[in-house]
Amino acid sequence: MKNPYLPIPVRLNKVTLENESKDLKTFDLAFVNPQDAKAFKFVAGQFAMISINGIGEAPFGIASSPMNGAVLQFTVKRYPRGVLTTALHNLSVGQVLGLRGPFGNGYPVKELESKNILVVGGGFALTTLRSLANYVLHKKNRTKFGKLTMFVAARNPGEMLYKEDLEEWSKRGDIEVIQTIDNPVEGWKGKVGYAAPVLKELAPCPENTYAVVCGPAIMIKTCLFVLFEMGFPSERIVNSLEMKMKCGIGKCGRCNIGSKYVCMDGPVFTHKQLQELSGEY
Amino acid sequence: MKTHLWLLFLKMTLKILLGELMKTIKKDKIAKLLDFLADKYELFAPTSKDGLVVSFERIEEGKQAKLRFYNSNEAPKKLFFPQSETLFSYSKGERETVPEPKTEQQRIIFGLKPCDTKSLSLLDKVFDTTDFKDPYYTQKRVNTIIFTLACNRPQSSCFCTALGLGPFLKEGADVFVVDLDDKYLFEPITQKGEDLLKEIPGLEEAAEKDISYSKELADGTEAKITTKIQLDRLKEKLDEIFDESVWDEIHQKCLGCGVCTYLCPTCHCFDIVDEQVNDKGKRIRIWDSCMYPAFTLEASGHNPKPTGKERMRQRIMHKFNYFVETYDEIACVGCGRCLRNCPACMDITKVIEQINNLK
Amino acid sequence: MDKKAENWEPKILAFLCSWCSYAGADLAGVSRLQYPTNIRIIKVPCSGRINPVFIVKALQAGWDGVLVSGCHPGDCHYLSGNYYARRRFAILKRLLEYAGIEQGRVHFAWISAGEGKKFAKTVGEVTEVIEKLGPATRLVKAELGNGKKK
Amino acid sequence: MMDLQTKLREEAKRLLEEKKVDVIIGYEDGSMALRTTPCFVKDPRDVERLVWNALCENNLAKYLIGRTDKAAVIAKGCDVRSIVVLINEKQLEKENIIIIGMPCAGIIDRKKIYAYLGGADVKQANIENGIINVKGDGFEEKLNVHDFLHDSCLACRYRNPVFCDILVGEEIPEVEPKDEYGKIDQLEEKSSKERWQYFNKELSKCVRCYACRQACPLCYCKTCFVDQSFPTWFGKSTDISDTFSFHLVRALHMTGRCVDCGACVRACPNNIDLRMLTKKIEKDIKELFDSEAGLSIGENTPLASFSEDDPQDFIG
Repeated sequence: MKNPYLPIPVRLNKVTLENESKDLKTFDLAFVNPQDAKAFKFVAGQFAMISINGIGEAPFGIASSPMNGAVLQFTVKRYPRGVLTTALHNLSVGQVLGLRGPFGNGYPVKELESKNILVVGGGFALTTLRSLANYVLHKKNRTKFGKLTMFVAARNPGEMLYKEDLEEWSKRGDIEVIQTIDNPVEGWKGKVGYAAPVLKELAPCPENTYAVVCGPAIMIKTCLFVLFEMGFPSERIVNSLEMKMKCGIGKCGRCNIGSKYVCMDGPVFTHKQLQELSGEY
Repeated sequence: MKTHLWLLFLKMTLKILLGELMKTIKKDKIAKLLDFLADKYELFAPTSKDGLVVSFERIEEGKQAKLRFYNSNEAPKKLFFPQSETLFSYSKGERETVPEPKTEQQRIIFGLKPCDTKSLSLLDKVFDTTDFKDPYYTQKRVNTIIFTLACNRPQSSCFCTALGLGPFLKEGADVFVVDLDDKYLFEPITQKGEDLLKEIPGLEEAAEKDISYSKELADGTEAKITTKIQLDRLKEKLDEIFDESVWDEIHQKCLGCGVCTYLCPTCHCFDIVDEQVNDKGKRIRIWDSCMYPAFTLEASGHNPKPTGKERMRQRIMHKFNYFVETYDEIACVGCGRCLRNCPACMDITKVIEQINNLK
Repeated sequence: MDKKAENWEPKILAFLCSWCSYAGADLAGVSRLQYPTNIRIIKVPCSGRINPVFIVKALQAGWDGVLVSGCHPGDCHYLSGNYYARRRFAILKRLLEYAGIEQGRVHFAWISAGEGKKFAKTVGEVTEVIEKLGPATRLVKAELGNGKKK
Repeated sequence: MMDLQTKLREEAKRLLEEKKVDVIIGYEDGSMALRTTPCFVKDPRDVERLVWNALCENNLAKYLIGRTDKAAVIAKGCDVRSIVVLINEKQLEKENIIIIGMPCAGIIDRKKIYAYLGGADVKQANIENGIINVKGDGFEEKLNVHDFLHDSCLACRYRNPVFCDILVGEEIPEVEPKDEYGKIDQLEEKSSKERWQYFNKELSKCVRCYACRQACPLCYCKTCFVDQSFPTWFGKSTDISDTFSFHLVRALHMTGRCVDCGACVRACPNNIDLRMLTKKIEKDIKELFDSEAGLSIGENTPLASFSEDDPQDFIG
């Protein structure tokens, strides 16, 4: 019987500081055992439980592309009261961590095929969105999907995640990247303004398009208004949620919203599904 | 509910089929029977240190068992889902030592009440799933034979019948035992139970009158449980009133302790924590309670269930709505432990009544 | 006592106030006074900083003894920190002993910055008492795997 | 007591009708025999729900903490003392509450009745003139209430509220408790090892449900030390050392504040006698610092005050 509580060992290969506030780091994890790497198949939008012995375990969305199985990336925000996030940020390269997963449903990539995708991401919620974008952009997949638009908002350029990716994407012809920051900064080439008004100005066309929205609560709320105004139906707006979890496999009982467990039925929900659930998240 | 009818049918068929397999033993010989079982199996039975508080514990000798009892204070779920359980241990350094949960010796639990027996089939739905089987729980389930003791001493706080269950419910039992005043009646329910009964020496064939007396007792006991709960539209009602202010009233007197959830035979929420002493550590799972603020508190400080209101609602909804939605059964067996032990005398049946009475 | 007893050396945790007792320990050092090496020091701003939970935690973590030391009454850098601490310790000491922690596991002393000798002497005495008591077992969180299970 | 109950209802009705308060926090009959349950009466027509008898065991001061409305609370002598501590610790504004004080001759410990009856299920209970009539399947007994009081009530010196806005009925004579610290004195006589074993046995019954803490009106910390995760002071499992440490530190946090209302003991589902810890500290506080908690508004808490000549013979 496979024991779902046992973590598999992964080695910390690289740590990248992502932002100027220094509370966001991306961790590159490589499987210690090659057979684990082979067995670990995931869909963009899924998450895994990362643990450090003696400290504990917590769920994080996978930020790397499913097409690149050798390395898993996680971008983690350190919270002053977060025991594990703090410990993670203090790790040095070479240390071995535990990993369980992948868990959750992931983005509905099959459903997204042949559709246009509008990705709306804010702050550090870009993690699984980046996984999705890189999945779609992969040469084996790109033709399956329609137009891909990345709309990324951050407080200031220093808080913009995955700068390398954004730059690379900008150079490509098969993805449109729009970046916005809250206030003007010298040398900034992107848009200026909060996410919602800039999105409105952009006026994305809802036809044959899915909107995938992740970000701070207030940003999601305001952007949803805009999307509704544009005519996006709620079943074609996709959100990914975060919740405190312990088991990740629908048993420990704490990540439920109504009768749905975020760890099993989520973390990805359409806005329509969310409207039918209680607001307890 | 469909499953209930189906089970009823199954029960009836079994009864007819197994009628002649029923056995009895005189009361003065029961200790000997337990001795026999304790010899071959890890035997658990109701015991009491002070003569009042009953608890299911491992016994070595039959005379330690206290078979005339209301019910144990703590639910026997702890025998399958202990309050603290090691998931794996490790030593410092890179590689973990991760022992698989060990296969234990075959166990017998003797004297489980029908409500608690039923609770195990509810816990099975959570832990014994096809996608992620919980090895720690299921291992213990597979290794355990259950002798359910019909309940002919319901308490005033019991309400199993209100949930469509009953003091003589056989669901989940391997052997069903009835106290017939001067003897015990044994009815095998599963093949495991039947095989085991064949092993036990000193059992006599049950007489027709034993079986009819047992039925008489069943009817008499059921009639003693008078609490009623309106279940017809409860799930829908709970959906409708999720945002109503009634929850402000319901949770008012709740103190926010974990008595109800820790003593509940169906509550199964847990936490996973690491504990380390020097260079040796283990990851353990421990009971947790939705009544605690930290249950859903996130590292960022955000808490989706920030006050007692949301937490109380979660507990009621989980039992009478969410669980029904997911598994088509109510996650309550009417054992009454939460009523009896709540420091504020919160009565879950009254809460349901209050909800049902809402317009 | 268990098999460890042969080579056992007591481990003693000392909480020293930074203004007096820590300076006292320093003086003992620079004066090259001899005292047992069983002691590990945590410097705290004031004896008033010591939360009883620190001491309970130290015992639970397996320290064989705890020494708490601060400025003499009247000498507190913060004027009254040690007076408050004194009341707290009076209750704590009585409660611990009442609850079955052996007398002599937890010690208190006033040691000033000039009392290097007293520091060395106190450490010597404390170590001796705890050596006589043997390794701590009560309240100690058992080695994993030996812990009591419910 | 019936008489007091009628008076109580009248007072409650008046307070609500005159809109002096938004809510009356009191007791009503519980759904089981031998139980009352806290109730919150907002409508003057509902005051008939309120009861007052020797089963009113909860310390309702707990429900005052964090309220934003104006509340009147029904409080026994011990409950009032805990309210006084809460006021002194700035957890309550005296102006926002009305204390309806009840002289109290003691509360029934239902577990003592269960024990007396050999664990029988009590289906009905009535109290009249100090006699409780209990009925169940095949038995009926008349018991003297005084023989079944809580241990904390037997040790009570403040049967009348030390302070209240409304006193219901007349003060009753105070009684000098017999052998107030009897069990503690006995335990102190024993050897260190025996004491250790006693507490080990007692505390190993703990399931960490925190009912003791939640029922205690003076456990109001936003985050209890045992729930802190950064650092984690003590483990959360039922390891006896963790459980023991939790109870030790909780008792220490009660130093000079505990009013011995017994709420913790009543809340415990496993009958752990937590007063063996808190009462011991209360005894030491009285002996060392001549202090008792919750007797007057503005009083000093012993651990938040000091005297230059406090005893220090234990310090080297």
